[in-house]
Amino acid sequence: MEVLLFGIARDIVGEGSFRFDAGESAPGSVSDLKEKLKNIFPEFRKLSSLAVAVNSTYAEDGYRLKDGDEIAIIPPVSGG
Amino acid sequence: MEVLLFGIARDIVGEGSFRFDAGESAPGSVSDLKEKLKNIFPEFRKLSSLAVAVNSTYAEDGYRLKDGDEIAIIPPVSGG
Amino acid sequence: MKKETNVGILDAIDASQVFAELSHPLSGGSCVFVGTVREFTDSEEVVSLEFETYKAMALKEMKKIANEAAEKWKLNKVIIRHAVGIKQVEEPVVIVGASSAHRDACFTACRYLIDTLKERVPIWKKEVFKNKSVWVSAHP
Amino acid sequence: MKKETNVGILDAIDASQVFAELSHPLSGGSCVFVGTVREFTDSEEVVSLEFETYKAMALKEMKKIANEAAEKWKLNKVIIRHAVGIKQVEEPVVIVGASSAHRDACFTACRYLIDTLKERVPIWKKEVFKNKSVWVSAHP
Repeated sequence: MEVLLFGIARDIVGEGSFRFDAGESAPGSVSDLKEKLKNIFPEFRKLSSLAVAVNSTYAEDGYRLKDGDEIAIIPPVSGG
Repeated sequence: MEVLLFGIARDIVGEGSFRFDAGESAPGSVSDLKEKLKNIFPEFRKLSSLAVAVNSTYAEDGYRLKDGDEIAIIPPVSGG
Repeated sequence: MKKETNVGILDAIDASQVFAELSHPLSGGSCVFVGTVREFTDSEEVVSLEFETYKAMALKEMKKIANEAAEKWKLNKVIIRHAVGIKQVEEPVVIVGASSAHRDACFTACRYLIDTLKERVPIWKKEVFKNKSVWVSAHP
Repeated sequence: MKKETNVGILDAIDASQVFAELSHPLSGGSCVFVGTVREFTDSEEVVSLEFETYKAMALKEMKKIANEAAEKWKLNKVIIRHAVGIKQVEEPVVIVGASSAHRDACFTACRYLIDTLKERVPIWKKEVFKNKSVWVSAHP
């Protein structure tokens, strides 16, 4: 499972995307994804907020991630 | 004493200005001017409002008109 | 007052440069309102609008309004311009705008500029319909 | 929905045609906000801003916001555009605007467009100062 990274999320990880191996370690839901990411990269815990987009739409914590979903980490936005 | 006329005020009088002869008939104050104008041209009584400018600034009713003042009738404005 | 204010009575309104004119290194944003001729008034088709003004007084009032806005809010630049003459549907007739460090100020000021212009600046608009013409707001 | 909405992510913002684009025979006015790069943030001198976006999602969110505005108020046209890349002081980075029959609607909608864009559209701004750079709003 690949996760797209932007802004400070990309800086924290050091790359534009992050791959979870299939199987046990792959997150099952949006909240699971956030928690796993914070455990691997504790810097995510310091952000003002952390959202996840699935197929280019904001996704609720309870959303079950499916094969083929385009998943992106959305750190605090600051357009305008 | 000459009075400048704009918009519907000019249409009511039929000219761009109106002259009061010097002496008794000349209005002494802004309120006097409005009253005299309404008596000569009753159509002015039908307007939503009627203001007077002296030297290109809105003038209070009590203002005493002086020689050399530039006087203008300001019917309801409708810019924008 | 050090704010830059710019007012004018013109034959035509050119909106293409207004944001460049309002640009300022200490501004984070500019808000501009442009008023245009609408095709219908109370479902009657408008052929054109005719604007006339008492120019010396109009410029004086516009300058006052620009200065009032610059005193009420933290603005870096203010523009108020109005057109006179005959205007067709969709043509711009008035442009007001302000730039400021934060957007609250320029939005609020921009609204103040157009509202106050409509209340006080000696400009008169005649709506020309197919079979009649009317001085707007003249009668109750 | 029949309203015309136009959204975009661009390398540069051109504000010169926005009022022509918002023009509509049934509109009495248009309100436009342009956001520009400010020289100082909390009295620190800004060298430049860098914007990046998740483009597919940003366009989708901008379209949603434009449609929401057109449902909330009677608008004839809506525009939302944001720039990406490196921007210098005074350069425009965002433009939002609406046109409507009466000015209340376009003013309120324009404010909604920029406020909601700042809340929801996935665009990230990095402020580059002389000795450091900061992702804006990233940390509390």
